Amino acid sequence: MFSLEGITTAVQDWLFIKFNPTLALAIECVIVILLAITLFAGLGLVLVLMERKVAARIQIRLGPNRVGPGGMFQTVADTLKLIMKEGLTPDSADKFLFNLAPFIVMMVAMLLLAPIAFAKNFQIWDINIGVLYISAISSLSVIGILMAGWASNNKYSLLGAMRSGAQIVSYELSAGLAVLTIVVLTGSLQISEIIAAQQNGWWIFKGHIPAVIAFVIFIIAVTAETNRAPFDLAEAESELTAGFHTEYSGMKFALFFLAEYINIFIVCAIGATLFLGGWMPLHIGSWEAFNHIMDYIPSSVWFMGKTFFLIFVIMWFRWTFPRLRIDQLLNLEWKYLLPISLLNLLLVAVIAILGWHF
Amino acid sequence: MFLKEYISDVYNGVTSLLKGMRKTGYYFLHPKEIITEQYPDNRATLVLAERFKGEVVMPHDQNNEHACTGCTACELACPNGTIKVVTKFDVTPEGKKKKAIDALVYHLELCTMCNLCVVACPSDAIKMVPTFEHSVFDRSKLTKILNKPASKIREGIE
Amino acid sequence: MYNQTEIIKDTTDLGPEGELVINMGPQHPATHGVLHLVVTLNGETIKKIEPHLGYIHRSIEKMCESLTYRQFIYVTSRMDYLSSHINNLGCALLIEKGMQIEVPERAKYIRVILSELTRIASHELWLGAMAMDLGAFTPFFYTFREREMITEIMEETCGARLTMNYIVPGGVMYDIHPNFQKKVKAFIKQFKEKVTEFEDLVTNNVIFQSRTKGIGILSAEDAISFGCTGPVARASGVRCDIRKLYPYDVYDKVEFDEVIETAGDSFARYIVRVKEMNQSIRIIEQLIDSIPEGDFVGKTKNVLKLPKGEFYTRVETARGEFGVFIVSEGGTNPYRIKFRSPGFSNLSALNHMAAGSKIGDLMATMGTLDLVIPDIDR
Amino acid sequence: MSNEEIKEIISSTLPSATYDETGEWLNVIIDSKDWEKIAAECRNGALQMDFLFCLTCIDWKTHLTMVYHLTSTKHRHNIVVKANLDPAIAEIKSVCAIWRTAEFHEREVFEMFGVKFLNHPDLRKLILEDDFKGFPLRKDFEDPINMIKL
Repeated sequence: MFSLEGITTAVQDWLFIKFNPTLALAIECVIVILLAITLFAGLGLVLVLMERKVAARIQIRLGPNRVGPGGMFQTVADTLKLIMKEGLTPDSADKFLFNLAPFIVMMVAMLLLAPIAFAKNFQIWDINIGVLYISAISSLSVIGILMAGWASNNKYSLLGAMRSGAQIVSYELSAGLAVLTIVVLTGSLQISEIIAAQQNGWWIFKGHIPAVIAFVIFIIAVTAETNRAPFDLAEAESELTAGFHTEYSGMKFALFFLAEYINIFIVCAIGATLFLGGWMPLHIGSWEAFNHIMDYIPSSVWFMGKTFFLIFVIMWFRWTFPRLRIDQLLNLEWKYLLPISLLNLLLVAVIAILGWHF
Repeated sequence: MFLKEYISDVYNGVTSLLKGMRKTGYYFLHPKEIITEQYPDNRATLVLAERFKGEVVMPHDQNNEHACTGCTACELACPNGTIKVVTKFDVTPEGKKKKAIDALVYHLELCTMCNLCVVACPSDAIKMVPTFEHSVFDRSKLTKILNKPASKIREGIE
Repeated sequence: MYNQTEIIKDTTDLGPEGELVINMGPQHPATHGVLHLVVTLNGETIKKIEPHLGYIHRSIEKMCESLTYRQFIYVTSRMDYLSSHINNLGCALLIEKGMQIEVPERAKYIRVILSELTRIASHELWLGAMAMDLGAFTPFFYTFREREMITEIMEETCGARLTMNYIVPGGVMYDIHPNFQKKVKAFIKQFKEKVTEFEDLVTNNVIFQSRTKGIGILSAEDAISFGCTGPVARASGVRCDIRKLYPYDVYDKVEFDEVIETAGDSFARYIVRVKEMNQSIRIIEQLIDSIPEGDFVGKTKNVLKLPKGEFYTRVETARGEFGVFIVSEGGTNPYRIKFRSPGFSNLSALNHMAAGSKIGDLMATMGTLDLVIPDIDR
Repeated sequence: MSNEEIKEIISSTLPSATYDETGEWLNVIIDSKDWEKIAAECRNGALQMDFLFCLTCIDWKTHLTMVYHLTSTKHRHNIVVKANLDPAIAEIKSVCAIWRTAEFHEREVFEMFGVKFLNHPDLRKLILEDDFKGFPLRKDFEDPINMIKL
C-alpha cells in the first residue's frame, strides 16, 4: 500500500547512514524547502484553475478551455505572462516597503505550512504548541497587507489596507475561539495528538452540536481572515478598484495572488485537521468491515479530499454572496460570532469535563 | 424578547444564505444549463437573423450589373455622411449622355446601421447583409467601394 | 473661474480637517462608464460627492440641429443605449404630434411591445450590474441569460440587438418577424420560471437586504425637487409614470399597475424595478395575441417639415421621464432641440442621498440610481 | 386648473406678464427681472408647480430665451415660462433654492449658452473642460478644430 510515511523514513535512514547527523539534517532541510516551494507552485496553479472552473460552472459558462485539454494549462500560461511582465513601482511609493510587502505575505503563508500533517506521520514539524503556532503566525499576514497599502501611496490602497487591518484583527478572535473548542475537547495543542484523538470519529460528529457551531464559525472566520468574498473588503473591486494591491503588477502581484490561495489552502487544511480528522479515514463506530475498506484509502488522499472540499465550500460562498459593508462586517464579528463562540466554548468545556462526547 | 429576536435574526439570515447557496449549487451540479457559445468554433453552425444589419452592400447579378442610378438619395438620407456617391456620365449607344455612378463610397467606420439609406433607395440597389466580422488592422480598409469594378447599371432601371 | 490646476490641487491634497479626497472614475469598476465623482471622505464616511461630467459628451443637441427629422431619431439611440427604442419612440411621437401623422394600430402595438421588452432588458442588465456592484457576481450571468432572449427577439425583428433603429415617424421600419409572437411567448414562460431565482439569490439574501435597506434615502419632496423620475421617484412614493399620466400609443388600452414604494431607500428602488419587470410582462401578455392586422407604417410625406412652433413630448424610459423639446422654424431641421434625460436629474440627487454614508453604501445608492453615462452627458 | 385660472393667478402677482396659448401648454412670457418673484409664486402659491422638468435656453440670434417647463405633481397642470435675455449681458436669477434640480440644469445652460445665473451656489462648468472658450449651443459658435471632414 502506498504511504508517504515509508518514503520519508527510508530517505531519512539513508541520509543518516551516508552522512554525519549535522549534514544529514542540512540536506533534509534543503529537501523540505524544495518540496514546500514545489507544493506552493503546484497549489497556486491548481487552486486558481479550480476557482475559475467552479466560478464558471456556477455562472453557467465554461471557464478556461483553450490552453491544454479542458484549459488545464491556463494558469501555467498566466504565470508565464506574469513573470514576463514589468514590475512597476510607483514613483512616490516607499520603495523598500513596497517591494518587501509581497514577500512578507508569502513568508507567512510558508511558515504556516510547518505544523500541517499532510498524511500519516508526514509532517514538517510536529511542534507541541501546533495550534497556538498557527494562530500566532497567521495574524502576521496583516502586517504585509498594511505595509503594501501604506507603501503604495495610493488612497484606494490605504483604505483597503486599513479595512483589512480591522477585519483580520477582529476575526482572529472568533477563529481562535473556534479552534479552542477542539483544544478543550482534545486536551492538547499538538496537531498529531488532535488527529489521534479523532481515531474513533471526527470531532464534528463526536462533539455534538457545539462542535458543528464551532466548525461553522471557524469557516466564516477564516473566510474573513483570508480576505475572501463575501468579506473581501480589502480588495472590494467595485469600491476600491483592487484595494491594497492596486499598484502592484507583474510578479509582485502574482505573489499576493498566490499567497491568497495558499492561505486558503492552509486554513482549510487546519479546518480539516481540527474538525474533520485530518488524514484520519472515516470510521463509523463498530462497522469493522466498513472501517477496514476506509483504511485502504491512503491517508494523504483523505487529507487532500477533506481540504479541497472545504476550499470548494469557500469558493461556493464567494460566487453566491454579495459583499458586506465594513461596519456590518465588524457587527457580524462582535455582535454575533464572538458571543456565540464564547457561549459555545463554555458549553464545550462542560461537555469535556463531564465527558459527554463520544 | 431581545434574545428571541437575536436568535430569529441568526436563523433567518442563515436560511436566506443557504437558499442562495442551493441555487448556485444547483447550477454547479447541472452543466446542462451552461449557455456559452464557443464563437469562433461554431462559425459553421452560427445562424444570424436575416434582418441583422451588419453592413451595406450593393448586390450584383451574374452579368456584373447593379441597380444603382446614382440618384444620391442614400447620401442625403444618411445622418452621418457615411455614403458618398461619385457620379460620371456614360455615353449610351444612341449617343446620349447618361448619369451613372463612378463609385459608391461607403465608410463602414461611420455607419450606425440605421437602415435609412436602404429605405430611401428608389431602385433597391443597396441592402443590409448580416455579416459582422468587420475587424481590420487598418482603418482605411473600412472605407469600401460598393460597386464592383467595371460594373454597369442593369437595363431598364431609371 | 475654476481652472485645471485648481482641480488637481483640490483632489490630491488632504483637506484641512484630514479629509481624504478620492477620484472615483472616470475609470472605475462601479461607475459603469466614464462618470467621474470627486468624493470627499472622512475615514470611510462620505462628506461630499461632486460629479464631473462630460467625458462622453458629444453635443447631440447641436448635432441634431443639422439633421433632418427622419435622421435625428437615430442619434438618440446613442444617448440611453439601454432604452434606445423608447428614446426613438419619444422623438417619433413628437414628429407625429407636430405633423398630425396617423399611426396605424398595428405599429402602435408593436412599438409598445418592443418598448416593454426594452424595459425588461434594461432592468435585467441593471439587476445584474447592481448585484455586481455589491460584490455578487453570479446574478449577472443569470440576468444576461434572459436578456439574451430579448436581444435575440430584437435581432430577428429589428435587425440589431441594442440600438435597434426600428422606429420611423408614422410607424415602424418593417413588419415584425413571423417568429416574433412565438419567441416572445417563449421568453415570457422562461422569465416567469427564472424570476424566482433572483428572490433566492438577491432579494431575500440577508447581506443584500442589510446593504440596501435604509441606504440612500430620498424623500418624496426631495425626489420632486431634484426632478427625479422613473423608478427612483416611484420608490419614494411619487406618482410619475408617464405611461399612466399621459398615455401614449396603446398604453391607455392595457391594464397595468404603477409600482409605488414609499420607503425611498435603495431596497425600495430595487423592488420597484423588479416589480416593474413583472408589470411589463403583464402588458406584453395583453398585447401579444391581439396585434391587429394592417399597415405597419402610416402615410407620410417624403420630406418631413414640422410646423413653426414649440413641441414637447415625454415618454417613460427604463430610467424615467425622457422629454424631447423641439423649437421649429418650419424647415426640415429643428431650430433648437433639447433632450431632457432622466439620468441627468437623477444624478443631481446623488450628493444628497449618499452624503453621510459609507463608501460601500455609495455603490448601493449609485447602483440603484441606474445611471447610464451617455444619457447624462448627451 | 384651466389656463384661465392660471393666468388669473399669475396676473395677480405680475400684471406685466403676457401669454401665448398657441402651443400645447400655456406660455407665460415675463421679464427676466421678475423671474424670481414669479418662480416663488408658482412653487409656493396656489399653483403648486413643484416639478421643474425641463430648463433650457434658445438662441434666437438676436436674443436668448430662457424656457422653464413647470408642472404640478398635485394638480397636473403644465406651464411654460419664458424670459428673454440680452446675449451680451445674459443674466437671470437662479432658482436653485426653489427647485434643486435647477442646479445642474443651470450649470449646463451656463456653459452652453453663457447665461449667468445670479445667486447660484456653485456656478462653474459641468460638462465642458474648464478652459473651453465659447458657448457651443449658441448659433454663432464655430469650432474649426474639431469639425469632422470627410
